[in-house]
Amino acid sequence: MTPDALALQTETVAAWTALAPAILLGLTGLALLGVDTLWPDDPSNAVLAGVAAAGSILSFAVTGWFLVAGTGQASTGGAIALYGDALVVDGMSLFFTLIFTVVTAMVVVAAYDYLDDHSHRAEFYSLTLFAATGMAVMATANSLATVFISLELASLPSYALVAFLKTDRGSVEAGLKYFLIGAVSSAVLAFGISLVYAVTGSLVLGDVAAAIGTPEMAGVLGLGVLMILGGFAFKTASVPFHFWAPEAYEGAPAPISAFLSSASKAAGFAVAFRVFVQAFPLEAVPAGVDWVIAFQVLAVVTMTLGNFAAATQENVKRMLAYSSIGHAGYALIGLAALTAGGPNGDVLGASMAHLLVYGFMNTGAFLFIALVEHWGVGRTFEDYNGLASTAPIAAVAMTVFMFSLAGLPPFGGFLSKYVLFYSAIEAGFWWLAAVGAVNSALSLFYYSRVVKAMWIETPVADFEIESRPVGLYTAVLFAGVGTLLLLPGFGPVIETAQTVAATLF
Amino acid sequence: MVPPEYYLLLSAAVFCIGLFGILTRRNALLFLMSVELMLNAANINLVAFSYVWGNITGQTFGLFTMALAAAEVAVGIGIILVLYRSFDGVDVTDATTMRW
Amino acid sequence: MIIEALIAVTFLAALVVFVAPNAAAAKLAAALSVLPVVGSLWMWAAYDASGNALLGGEIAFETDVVWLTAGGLDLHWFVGVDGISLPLVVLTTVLTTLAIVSAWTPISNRESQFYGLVLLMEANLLGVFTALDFFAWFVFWEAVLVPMYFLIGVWGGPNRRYAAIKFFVYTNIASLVMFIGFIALVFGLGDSVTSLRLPEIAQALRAGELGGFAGLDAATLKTVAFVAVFIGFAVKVPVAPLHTWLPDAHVEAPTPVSVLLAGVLLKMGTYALLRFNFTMMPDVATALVVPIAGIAVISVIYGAMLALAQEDLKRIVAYSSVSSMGYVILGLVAYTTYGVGGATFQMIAHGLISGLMFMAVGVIYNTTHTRMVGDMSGIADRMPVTAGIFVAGAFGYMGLPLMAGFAGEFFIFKGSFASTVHSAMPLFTAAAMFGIVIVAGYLLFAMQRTLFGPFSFDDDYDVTTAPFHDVAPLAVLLLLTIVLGVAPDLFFGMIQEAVNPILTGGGL
Amino acid sequence: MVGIFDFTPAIVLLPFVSFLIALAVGDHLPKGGALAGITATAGSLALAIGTVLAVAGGRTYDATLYTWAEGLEAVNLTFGVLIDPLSALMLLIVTLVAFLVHVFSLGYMNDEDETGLPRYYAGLGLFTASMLGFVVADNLLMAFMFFELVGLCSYLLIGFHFREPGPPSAAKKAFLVTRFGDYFFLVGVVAVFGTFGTAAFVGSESFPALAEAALRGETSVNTFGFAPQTWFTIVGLLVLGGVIGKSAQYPLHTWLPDAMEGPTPVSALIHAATMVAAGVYLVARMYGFYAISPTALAIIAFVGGFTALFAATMGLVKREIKQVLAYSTISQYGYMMLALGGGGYVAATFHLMTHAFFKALLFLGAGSVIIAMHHNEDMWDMGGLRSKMPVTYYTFLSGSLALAGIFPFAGFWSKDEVLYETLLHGLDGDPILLAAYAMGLLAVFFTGLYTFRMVFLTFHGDPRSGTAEDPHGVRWNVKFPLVVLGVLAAVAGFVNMVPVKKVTGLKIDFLHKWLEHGYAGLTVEHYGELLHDFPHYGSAGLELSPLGPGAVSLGLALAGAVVAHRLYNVPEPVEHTDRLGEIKTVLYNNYYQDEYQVWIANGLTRSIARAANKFDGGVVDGVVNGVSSVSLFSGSRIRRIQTGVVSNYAVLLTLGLTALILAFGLAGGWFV
Repeated sequence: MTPDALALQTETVAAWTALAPAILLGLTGLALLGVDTLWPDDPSNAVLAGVAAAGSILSFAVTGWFLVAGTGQASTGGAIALYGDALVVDGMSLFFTLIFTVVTAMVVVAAYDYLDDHSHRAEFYSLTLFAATGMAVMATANSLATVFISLELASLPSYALVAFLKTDRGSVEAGLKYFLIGAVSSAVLAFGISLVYAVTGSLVLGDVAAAIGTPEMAGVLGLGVLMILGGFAFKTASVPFHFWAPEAYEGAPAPISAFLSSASKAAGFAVAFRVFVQAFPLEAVPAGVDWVIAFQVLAVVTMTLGNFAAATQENVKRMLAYSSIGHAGYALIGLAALTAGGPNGDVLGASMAHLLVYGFMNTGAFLFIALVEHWGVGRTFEDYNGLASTAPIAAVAMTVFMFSLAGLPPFGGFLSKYVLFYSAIEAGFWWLAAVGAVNSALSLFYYSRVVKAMWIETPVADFEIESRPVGLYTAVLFAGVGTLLLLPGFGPVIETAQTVAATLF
Repeated sequence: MVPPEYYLLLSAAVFCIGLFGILTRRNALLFLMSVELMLNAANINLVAFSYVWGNITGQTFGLFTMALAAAEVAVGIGIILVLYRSFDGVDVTDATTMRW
Repeated sequence: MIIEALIAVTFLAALVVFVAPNAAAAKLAAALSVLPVVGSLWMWAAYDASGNALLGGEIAFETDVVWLTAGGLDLHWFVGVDGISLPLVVLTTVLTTLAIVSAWTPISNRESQFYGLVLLMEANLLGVFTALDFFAWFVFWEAVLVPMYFLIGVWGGPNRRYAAIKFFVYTNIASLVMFIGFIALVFGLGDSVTSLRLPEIAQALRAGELGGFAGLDAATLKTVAFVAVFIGFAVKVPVAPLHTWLPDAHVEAPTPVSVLLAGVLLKMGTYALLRFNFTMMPDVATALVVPIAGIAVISVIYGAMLALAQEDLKRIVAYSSVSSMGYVILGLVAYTTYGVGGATFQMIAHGLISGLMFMAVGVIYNTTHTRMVGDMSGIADRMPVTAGIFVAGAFGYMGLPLMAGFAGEFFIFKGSFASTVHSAMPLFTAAAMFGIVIVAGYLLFAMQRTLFGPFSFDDDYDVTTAPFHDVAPLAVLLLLTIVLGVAPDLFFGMIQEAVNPILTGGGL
Repeated sequence: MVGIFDFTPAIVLLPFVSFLIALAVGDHLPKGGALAGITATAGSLALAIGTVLAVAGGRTYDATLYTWAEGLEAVNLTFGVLIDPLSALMLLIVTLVAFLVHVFSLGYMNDEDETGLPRYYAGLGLFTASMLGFVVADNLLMAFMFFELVGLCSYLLIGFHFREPGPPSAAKKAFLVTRFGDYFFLVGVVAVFGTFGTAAFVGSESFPALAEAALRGETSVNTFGFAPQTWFTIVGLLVLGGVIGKSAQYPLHTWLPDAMEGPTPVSALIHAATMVAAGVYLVARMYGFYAISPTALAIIAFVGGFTALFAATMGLVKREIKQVLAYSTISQYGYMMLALGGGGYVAATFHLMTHAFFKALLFLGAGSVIIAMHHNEDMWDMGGLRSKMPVTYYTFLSGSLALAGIFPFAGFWSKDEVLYETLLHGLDGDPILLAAYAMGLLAVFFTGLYTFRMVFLTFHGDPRSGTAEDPHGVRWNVKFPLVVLGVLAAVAGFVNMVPVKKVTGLKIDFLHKWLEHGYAGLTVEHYGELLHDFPHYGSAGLELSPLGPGAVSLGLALAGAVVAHRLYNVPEPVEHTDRLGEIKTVLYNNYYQDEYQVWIANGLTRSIARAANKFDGGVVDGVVNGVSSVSLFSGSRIRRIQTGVVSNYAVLLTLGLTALILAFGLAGGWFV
């Protein structure tokens, strides 16, 4: 592998090829539109899903190859900067792209069944792919400008996708709320960026970092930093920009909920990590602009609010929505536990690894919801009673997701949460770990409610489940297997994550 | 020349006006317009300080922002249309089927 | 590799039983569960190591390979046994098999799932008792909860949902508290440890290489961590006042599960206390001897008093477990050969006897369908053999000489009375010993009211002699109890070899 | 070479084997395992006789046979056999009585077609085995363990008729009360280990020897911060707790009368030779440890004397024949304790022996009467049985004379010596001993009274019921034990006629001689030295003729007998208890001892337990559930933030961001 990887650095292959994953996603999106236009009357669902899945899987493969080959990583000469440092391809961007692509793949495969009786399928798939493209670019964005643009590129299709079920009031309402909060947030982000530009006179992260040392206008800088933080908080569904999340996830088509709560959230963290670590390095920021404390506050509030609100839900999908807010809180530890000269690589890497595992288990959980919706079973815990007796395999998978989300062994979620708390303690923030521990203990309560409903309770009415949708099953089982395999296979994941994270500092 | 602080104050004022609109207006379209105001507040800064710093980064980004604002409005109008269809109205506070 | 084989075989057995048809599951599970029994007995026979696995003693059947590297410290797959863990391994396998057999009568739905989960839990328990790397150990430790949750939740009594969730969340919170305390300790050790292997950590801690961490100086950190870890394990033991999950879990759980819960799961707590708190931080333990011994005495007396107030036979035995575990804590904190060794021995003894008691209650329940003391009388008239074994087991629980219970308790009393860690230990011992009177009280009262007197029974079930496969496990357990009571050296020798290194050095 | 002592373990094991046989295959054996038991006890008896002969030949034996727990860097806990004159004598008594009881059971159980015979004989076998194991124990721990097993057997046998309400309750009470005493005993055992590091009875490293050495300042032991004298007294009293429980001394005597619920042969075994004797035997066994503690001795003596009188008075008013015997048992063991406390080691052993014979005799006689009366135990339904069952009558009479202490029956000699020794040492200026003596002396009168009240009511006068008219006959298997014991009750006293020796100077105090040899630390002389050196018994060296005291006690006994004759040896006796007035009720209710003990065990403890249970459910568990419900409640509040109105979201969002900005601005000083 290494020769090819090295080749990417040389002139034999143009450097832009390092963006192949993002490009592939974008092209797939266009291709889907093309199919839609060229195809006589409504194109077959299978073809569209096939193309979308193929594109995302191909992109996933390429990303994986780059990652293994060491493209943009220390082994082959470090990050590849493109277009005047507007974009940069490095280990972290590839790592996140891995998450986006695999989630996208699962989502489109699942959507194959979900969209069976809907129109505008092509739009659905292509919007998904475009959003994924935006996320892939977010991961590589190295300038506040590209950050903003790619973020919008990811967001705009998402708005549409959430409101995809035009006739469904829930979907529309979700889309509206998502859009309005999103619009406000992006305005805040833009204003924040403009303020930072006002202080530093540059948008490229590196130059910003170089320029912020100057103490004058520290207030403006701090204002800008906090507003940027707010913009990212929206993307990651963190307090206080989380309000859209419960409704959006509940109202949106379940595959889209999965997509947003896993991939989109991860994308938010991708930019947040890069921007704050690269543009506002702790060593450089003025004393008054100590954003770590802000993230600590957000992390604690977010995980607590998410878990406590989730504990009292009756609607499984909404419970998952809140729980994904809670998980945003865990992931925020990655930024909250940073210290000047601390084991930052470990902390950030642990957070990234958690997001990867979360990508599997949370996507799987939402796709299970999609499966249940596909069967026309209700959404409350009571409706799930005794589901295991009718659909044992899917129920086993859901059980795995739930326990893994709760952080119980022997599942991936246990290990990633373990390493996350572990590195938080390592960084000296044992109280962050303690809050996280208390929360995940509480989360065990509501996650096990789902398990209890499926396995322990007796069904109120017998389900009429006629179909075993192959796409949904494939996606769910894939996610389940992934969640399981990530326990033994966690070694390379965490090692990669922590190495690539370390290079950011 | 005009001290840069003035630009900041102006943009802040515009931003706050937009924000005020968002907080007070229940009509989805007015809501959108307020967002536009906030984005333009950002543009003021970008352009002004592009001049102050003597590079065009800010202006370029300002253009991008406008384009994105337009795109956003496009999507927004679409959503507001379906909102109108299913909640027969554009009052954003009507859509409250999901809460808590 | 025998340990890996043991765990793997049990896992496979679990899978096989999972997919087996319900009709065949019971017998199949029983048959398969014999394999680990044989394996563990072979280990016991082949065992010739000595010393404490954590303190540089020989580790029998050892395997140690790096699993993965996270956050600077290697995670190892590191298993092995010493004189402390081996008896518990044997206990686990034997008790599981007997519990499976005793489940034939009461478990009548979703059998394959039930027996599969039991075997799954056995595998994890074996992991808990053999793992010597903190991470691997913690994985097994947590993984035990899941099958238990289902076993209580699915096959339990009317209030099973509450009991299952309570058990699940309560013990999970405890584990997390323990986890944070311990990890903080590990980082306090800094570079003096390169992995999470327990021997490495234990020796570093006893060598006093603990540094300050997260703004706490070494001494404070050690104390805080000790308390956190102690609390984490105390819930599992359980120690008053952290015991309230236990009666609910026991009452709701089906008999075979109660057997495993009381017989093995509680031992996880005491085993971990011995391995972590009392082996790694003897200086803190001896500094905190008064509160710890106080808690032990309170558990003994308070638990016994609670048992006295119960009307449900299972609750009686459940609370008396709290009482018996108090003895173990008292023995551990004594830091004498007989104290700590006796505590370890008592884990085995109590495992057998409490299992016996729960099974006996279960056998009676199978025909009477009630456990309420007031609902029945003169059962011995209809179920003489069961009643006889019940009486024998009860006297074992009361600490009748030449039964395992007496050996364990006497060792503990002897060790803690003569303990030098604190001048008040004789008083604590004497106070705790009064438990043997109370235990006699409630067990004798319960037996008089249920087993003896003229036969009367409210319900219309016909109370008949229990089938052979119900009584056989009881007989086996009774036999084992007597054998261990007559010849405690079967285990006590190796236990002492493993315990003695704990008693010297390490700031003692 | 194989000596008789190599078979000592067999003495213990034979009955144990019979227990296993009866338990396993009793159903298929003729007479439900009785024969196995008889054979086993007969074998034990033979071996015991052999052992006694060997000991008479001046040989003794002490060997560790089994290491129960081998301590690494700690003491070993072992089982061993100690054969010296004392244990040999006790072996003989126990095996003999056990053998006779087995034989008698043929008549009492088998001929009466009782059910559950295998269980019965298994119990008897285990009982005998445990007691024998206790007797030969060579260390305190082993003694304790068999002591407990004896308790278990008593539970099983007293509760033999478990289908009736009474026996199980009595069995529970017996075990519970003795368990309460054994708690102190166990603490004592642990304390002995903690103090001396050993619990051996014999040898220079035995704990009595070490204690003596410590007091003489020759060695030092861990006395837990107390003065050695004080600490040894404490330990001694702790062990004494077990003794008081098992030997039914005040205040733990309450279980014994209830224990009469057991089959009569069992009562004979328990009261004459095994369980109750165990307590006194234990004190004698470790007498060297008590002899060094004046306080302990005084307490033993006082408790003994008090119990003797106290129980005797209660025996006066009982209606059931076995009840009378029960209280007489308590009273008689009081005498033994009195002797031990009063420094009369030999006297205590002597009385233990004689009492074993005549009390076994009386119980078996009572059993024979009960058979005759078709299991009616009320003496007021009897009368005039003398002519109907002469063998029973005359043997019973012999036993009664011994019990009452009438010259020249066995009881006279032993009781006389008990009182004499106590008086002698009391006159050294020990008021407590004198008080104890006084009570013991007074008890003699009551003993005579209740004994002959029993005899006259049962056998004399006219039959007072149909069954008494023509009683159910008894067979050889009942008569044989009665005859054997009857003879012993009459003559056993001659082995130690101290007064006669004192008067005539003949060397006929064989029991003294018997107990004078053996292990250095366990002989009468040694105990004499200890008593002289520490409590200073006999230090005044005053001489006291045994005739005076003997005459006094004999006179009192006769007086009691005469009173009984006056009141009850009439054709139509009536209850005279009304003359006692208020005391009558008190006596009928046994001084309300049971009431307060039952109240403590049941009323007080249970209400505390219920309170604890409420506390546990309400507070301890309440906190747990409280935490969860509080979290859920706060959760249900937190989610209310999500009003569903998007404008509110915008507001909250703005407020949140503003709060953040303000906080940081103020903290970071941006606005300066």
